[in-house]
Amino acid sequence: MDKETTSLLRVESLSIPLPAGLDRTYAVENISYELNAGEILCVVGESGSGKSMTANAIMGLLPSYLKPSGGRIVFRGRDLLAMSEPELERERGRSVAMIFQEPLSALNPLMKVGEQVAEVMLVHGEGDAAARERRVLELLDFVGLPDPASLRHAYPFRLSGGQRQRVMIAMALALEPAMLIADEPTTALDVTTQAQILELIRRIQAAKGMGVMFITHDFGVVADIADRVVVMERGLVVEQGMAADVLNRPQHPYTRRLIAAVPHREDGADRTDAGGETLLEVKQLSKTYRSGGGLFSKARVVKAVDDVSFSLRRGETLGVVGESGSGKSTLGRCLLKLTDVDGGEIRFRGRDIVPLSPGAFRPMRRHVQMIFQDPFSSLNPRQTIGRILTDGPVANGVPLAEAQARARELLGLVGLEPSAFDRYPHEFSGGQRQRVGIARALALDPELLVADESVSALDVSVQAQVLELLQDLQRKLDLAIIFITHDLRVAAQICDRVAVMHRGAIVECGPPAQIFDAPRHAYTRQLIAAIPGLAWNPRQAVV
Amino acid sequence: MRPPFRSATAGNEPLKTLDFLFQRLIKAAFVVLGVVILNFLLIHLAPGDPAAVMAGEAGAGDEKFIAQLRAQFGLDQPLWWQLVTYLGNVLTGDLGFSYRNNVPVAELIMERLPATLLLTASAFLFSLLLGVVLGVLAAYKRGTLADSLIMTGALIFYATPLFWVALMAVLVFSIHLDWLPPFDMESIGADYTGWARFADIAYHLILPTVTLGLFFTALYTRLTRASMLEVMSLDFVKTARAKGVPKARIIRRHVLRNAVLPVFTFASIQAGQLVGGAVLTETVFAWPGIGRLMFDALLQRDYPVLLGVFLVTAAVVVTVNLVADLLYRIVDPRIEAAG
Amino acid sequence: MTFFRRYAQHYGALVGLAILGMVLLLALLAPLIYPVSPWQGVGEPLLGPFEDPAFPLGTDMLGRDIAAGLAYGARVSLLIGVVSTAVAVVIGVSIGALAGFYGGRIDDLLMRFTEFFQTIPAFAMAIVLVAIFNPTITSITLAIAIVSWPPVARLVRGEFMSLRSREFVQAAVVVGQSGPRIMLTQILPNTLSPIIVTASLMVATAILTESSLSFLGLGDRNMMSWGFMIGAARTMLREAWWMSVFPGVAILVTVLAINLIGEGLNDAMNPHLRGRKG
Amino acid sequence: MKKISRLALGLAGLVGLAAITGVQAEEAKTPVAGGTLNMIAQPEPPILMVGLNTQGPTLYVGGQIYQSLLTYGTGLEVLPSLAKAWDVSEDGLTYTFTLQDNVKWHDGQPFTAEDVVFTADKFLREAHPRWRYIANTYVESIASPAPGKVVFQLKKPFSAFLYAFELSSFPVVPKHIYEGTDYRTNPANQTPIGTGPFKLEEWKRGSYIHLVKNEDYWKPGQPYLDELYFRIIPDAASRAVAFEKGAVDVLRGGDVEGFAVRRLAKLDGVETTTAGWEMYSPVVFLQMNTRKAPLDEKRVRQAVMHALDREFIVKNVFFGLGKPATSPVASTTRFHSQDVAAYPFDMAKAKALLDEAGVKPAEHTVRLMPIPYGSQWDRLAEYVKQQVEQLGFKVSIQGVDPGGWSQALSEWDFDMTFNFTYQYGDPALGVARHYLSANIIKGTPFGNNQGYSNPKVDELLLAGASAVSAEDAAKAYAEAQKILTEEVALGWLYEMHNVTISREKVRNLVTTGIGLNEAMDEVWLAQ
Repeated sequence: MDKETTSLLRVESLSIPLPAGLDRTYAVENISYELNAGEILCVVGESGSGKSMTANAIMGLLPSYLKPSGGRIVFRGRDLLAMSEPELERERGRSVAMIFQEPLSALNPLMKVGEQVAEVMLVHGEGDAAARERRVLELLDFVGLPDPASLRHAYPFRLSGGQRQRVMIAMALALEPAMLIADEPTTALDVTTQAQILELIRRIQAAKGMGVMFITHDFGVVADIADRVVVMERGLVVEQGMAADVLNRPQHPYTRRLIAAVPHREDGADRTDAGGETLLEVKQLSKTYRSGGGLFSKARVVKAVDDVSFSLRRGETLGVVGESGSGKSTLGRCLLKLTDVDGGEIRFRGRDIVPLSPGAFRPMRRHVQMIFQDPFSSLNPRQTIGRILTDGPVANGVPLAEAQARARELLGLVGLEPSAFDRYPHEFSGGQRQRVGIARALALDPELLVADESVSALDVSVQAQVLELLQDLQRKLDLAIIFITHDLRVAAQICDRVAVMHRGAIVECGPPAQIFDAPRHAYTRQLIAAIPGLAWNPRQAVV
Repeated sequence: MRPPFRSATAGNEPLKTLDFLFQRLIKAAFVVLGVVILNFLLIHLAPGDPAAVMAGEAGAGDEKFIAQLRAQFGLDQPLWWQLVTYLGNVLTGDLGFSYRNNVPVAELIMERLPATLLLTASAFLFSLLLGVVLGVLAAYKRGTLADSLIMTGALIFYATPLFWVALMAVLVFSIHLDWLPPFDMESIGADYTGWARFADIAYHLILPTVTLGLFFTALYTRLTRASMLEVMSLDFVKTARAKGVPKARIIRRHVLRNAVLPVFTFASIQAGQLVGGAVLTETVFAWPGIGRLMFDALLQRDYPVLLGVFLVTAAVVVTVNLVADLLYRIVDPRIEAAG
Repeated sequence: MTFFRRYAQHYGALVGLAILGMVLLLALLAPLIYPVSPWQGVGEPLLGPFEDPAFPLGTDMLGRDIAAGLAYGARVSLLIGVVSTAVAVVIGVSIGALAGFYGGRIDDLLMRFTEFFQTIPAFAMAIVLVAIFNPTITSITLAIAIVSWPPVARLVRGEFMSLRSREFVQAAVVVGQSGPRIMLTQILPNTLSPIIVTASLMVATAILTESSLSFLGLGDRNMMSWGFMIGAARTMLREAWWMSVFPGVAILVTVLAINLIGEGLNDAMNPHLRGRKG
Repeated sequence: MKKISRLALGLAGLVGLAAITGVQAEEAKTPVAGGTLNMIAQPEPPILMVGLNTQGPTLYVGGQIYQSLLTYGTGLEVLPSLAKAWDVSEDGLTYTFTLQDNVKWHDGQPFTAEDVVFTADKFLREAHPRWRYIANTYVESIASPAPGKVVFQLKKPFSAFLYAFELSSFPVVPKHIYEGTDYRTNPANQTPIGTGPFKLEEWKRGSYIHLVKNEDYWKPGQPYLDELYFRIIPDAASRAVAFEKGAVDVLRGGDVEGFAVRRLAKLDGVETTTAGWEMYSPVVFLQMNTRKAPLDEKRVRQAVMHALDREFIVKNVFFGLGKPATSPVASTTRFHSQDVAAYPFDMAKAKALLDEAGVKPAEHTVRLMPIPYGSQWDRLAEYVKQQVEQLGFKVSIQGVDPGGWSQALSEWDFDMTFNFTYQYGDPALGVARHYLSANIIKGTPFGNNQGYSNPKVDELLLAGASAVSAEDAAKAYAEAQKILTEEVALGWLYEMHNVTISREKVRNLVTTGIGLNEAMDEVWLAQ
């Protein structure tokens, strides 16, 4: 096979050193892979694997303090690393285009979207104004945006996340480049939107015959779109090959570990007999947000939680699943009285906590605890782990010495070294911090845990460990857990029952088997259909 | 159904703007009222009896004379009643009577206000324009000699007392070089009209403007540079680079507007501070504005004038901020929707 | 990288620290170097710099040593700068914290109150306060504090608002900590860096304000300060330049040094800006 | 009209100022009409109505608009103004004034004896504290027996009475405008109507006051000047620059600070004189509150006087523009006596006096309140502080603004402060008010605020005022001066020399003892 004719891009022994003083010397070290015309190559890896770094190196967009120290990036026979800035400028946008993870921040907030799309053509001297305008309309239509004629005059903030990403894609397609680099383009999007964007990328790739380099951390996405896969770990390429091979017959231990950790519904794992007495009963709970409005204009009213009722027994895990804006997090905040409630009842151990004043509720707080989403912002960076774990008990009247002893005990329980007690959060990794967050919640011996997207920010391998820990603790402590997540796969894996939320309301509730296998509500069906890699079962991979 | 996207015309944005205006006007009125009450109380609770001061200035005065003065200016009334009366009068546009000059305060202020507005407005424009230009230049040429020179200059003027600059400016440009007039707003007795007068005033305006504006120029230079660098690190700049947009165009078309908007906002909030500086500038340059009027009124315990100046200053500052907010809504499309 | 190493990378900040250190040393040692009061005439009036080796910076119209004035003036300038900033920070932090943490009506009320103070030009307000309550070191310090706190309040409010919604604060609510305790132990420590940076710049501004007040004749007459020296000398600017040039340079250099330190602190305390400086 | 020859005061020699003497006599040939004279009003006057405000700048500008019955030469000789002649009866009780003919107010109304009667009997009696005192104490009746004649009938003789008709004491106001109105709020105060050589054209506050020639002025062919501008320049250094740059032609004493006077005097084409202040002859004093310990002790006050080097003050604080004062009565005015207690600079003696009085200075903190009239006064305070601290007292300077100073002094809330007094030509008018125990009243900064009280002094001062013959008056005043200096009723520091600086082209600028307050009807500009 003649590589020079078929390969579009070859990365050869690329190394990019990091500035001194960081935990490793190279961002990427001696990596090589290639991208052929007309294929989708997925570069997959966890955070810090260096997967985005190579993309930036290809585009010549590395920050000034990072300079490749060796290797070549050969694009259509020419080394991009050897090109001057003006030469690169001519290539960017014309023959190589790129889309990014955050579609809002990637668009200039003060420039109309049509203008931003047209600018690609303008700076490359393509067509006259009228031709460019026609092309913009064409492109916006092509990427599936509604009403291109008026949408091109809109500013980015008026568009939804998915629409913005479509604009980015339209921009990338403007000059029909030979190669498209997509850096986690769906990570910030809801699952249904993600499915649409993935579909769009597949479609345009097929239509234009481009080579697409798709960077992601999600094996589900890989399963959906990849022709070939490159797996990266800490700056090194550990495995590459055809998608089917890598997904189903991973060779490298790291790849195997990753695939094993991908959440998936355990067949026949539904626990129908979970739990005992009813601990929590929510009746017709509602919460409305109002914004803006005045004498002349109407306020915007959003029903974040709309007439929600459910109950929860001891030892049971209820999954609350929904997309962003579905009201699932507001529901969690309502249960913890972190926000006011507009109507309904929250009966905890038979007592309605809605009418209680903050002062009256404070003594009850210890029974209902929360595990937060972001392991980086959920721990006070100025306090030691010991302090973080003892603050709660001390506030609830436990003597300090006793609280400290208990804290050390808890550290062991969540799988951390006792020495962690005197250290600060920044000395720990994300997964470890999330363990601290769990320990903090447990320090008060709660009966109910609300976990709000508690594993969403974690890399998949860490996610699996934390989920395991939670399940383990639940069994030991007979906890009731409300598990809020956007990821149906995770909910399916650990929950006894799943409630699907859509625009503030619970549209469907039941055991995972029922939700997955016999969804009754159209929205549930839509949601399930959008799960990336639905057809691929990681549990069947040869691990 | 949800609209395909939030169109600019489909929503109730024009009504929102009305609402915004209405709310801001109420807020502005409230702030001005608050400023007046605050100052009224401050001034009247402070030691220093204006009647005694007036009597002293008149050359003599016995208890009877002081009592007569007190009655004449309503100073014998309880404080709250004085406040209510004052606020009532202010609502009808009556700012009271100057204790010392025996003329209505409004007249006195209106006579002096244009000079200060002229001075502060030109200092504002001067500092903002020059500051932004220098800041952009420094950011564009980051790390070069030009950058270092601009930023060193900015640092120095940021640390130099305004009055000191004024004194030195007079010494150098008026006395030694004899290029610019050291004081006054126009050539007195020359009776210029039309363009000649305009040119004459502009000529007299140069030194005070530059002096008053230099500190703020330094400030805006620093802000603009920092803001430019921050915007240059944002994602959409990377997008633009990925599109193949050359650096100069990125700065011009993408970075500049995004970077300068916050500087403008900050500047509009700071605009009022120029009046404080004007007290010093007007003193050195014999500029017949309200800064000096305020200082004189203060030293003479001419409280109605002092209060009037504060009222007018607050009103002007609040108006400037309001106009800035409205302009901002026009320039930055995001604000409108945010409400 | 540690804070100090990051700070030390900032060349200007080191220079600033060195200068301020010298000024501080001068202020502390003033009574040792110049045991006679700086108000005491000690030489011929109006000696130029180096005319008499005993008075390297010359003397003023009453024969007072300019160098001694500078040394004692450093004490006043730094004292007023630091104390007024401390007071302003206390006021600003209290108001900003309450407004930012509780939000709603309390926030509205406090922010309107803050706006009253922000609408009046700070320097004009300072003049009025000092004049009405007579210029003493206390009234000057308080006046500067009173006009300087609003930006701190706004800064702290913003920080509190954003930190209040941070998860570790929510966590503190969830574990049952009381509001005041959360403000003090959870949020406040996390707002210190921007407060320190702002405060350092406020010290510089306060020194400038004090000198401007003195220039207008609103300084404490018992305290030798740089602004006072310029104010006293300015009418003689053309005849005895040294009387106003040296204190002017002292103000400039000190304020410059403090600004440099502020910049250095800012860079060192906001590590995400790292790499921006050359 | 009788021409007044200038009296050059040798005092100028102290500072090396060239006083303008008879040099002009030969040059001042024929006055030329026309031209604009630029001056400075500092600080900006609050009002130009001289009857309601007698501050320096009001008199300076208002003196061109309003006139009084009499004026006074540089030797304090009585000269005609609106009164062309006057007659005093033998018993000193009847004063008859004959008014000028054909005088018109600026609004065209004729000036009559009724205006003078109204001014003296109604307007000034109500609005003018100094005249009120004179009128109520000495005047029996005021009447106009015939057109053009005004007669003042006194209750008892008052030797200073002829000196009470100067501009600041007796500006004549128009009856037809003020009668029956509230004088202070009369709108005409903003558009002053006088009889003077110039009329108010425009007053741009904060900027300038513009006066123009009164075409109907009662002296035929005068004034020579077309326009006067009084510029408002709040900063002293800027005022000096204004003169240098030719923007103003005349600097009044106090317009620029002492140091600048020296420099400006040396410029080409510039003349200076200290003449024109004889009527006022300001004397600066340290006012020590005799109610407060330790200042209630005479020897402490004496010690303070010995601790102050007044030569140093004149030379270094006021740059030579003055001479040390030795007595309450200025050496330039009548009844000044040399036979007084003297206080040479002598620290040893000062300390000895304290010991003698048994005062332990370290136990006392004395508050010193500088008069807020400019930087030289601040230097004076700093010097006094420095000297008094050398005696062992602690001195704390209280910075105050004019309002605060005026109030603290009026309320007697001070330990030490400075002040200066105008003499008004006769001790009874400008001097006695600071020492009479009857004048220990609150509400004015220009009374006996230090609380000095000595019945013997009261008696002597009243005797001097009522004396019919000058010899009797001089004798009484000399004795009073001796007692006052011995008891240090006030700490006289120095006699101020106010220097008028002008361009050579300005002729006949200073012609009388009230200097620039005099109507400038004879001033002309050489080409």
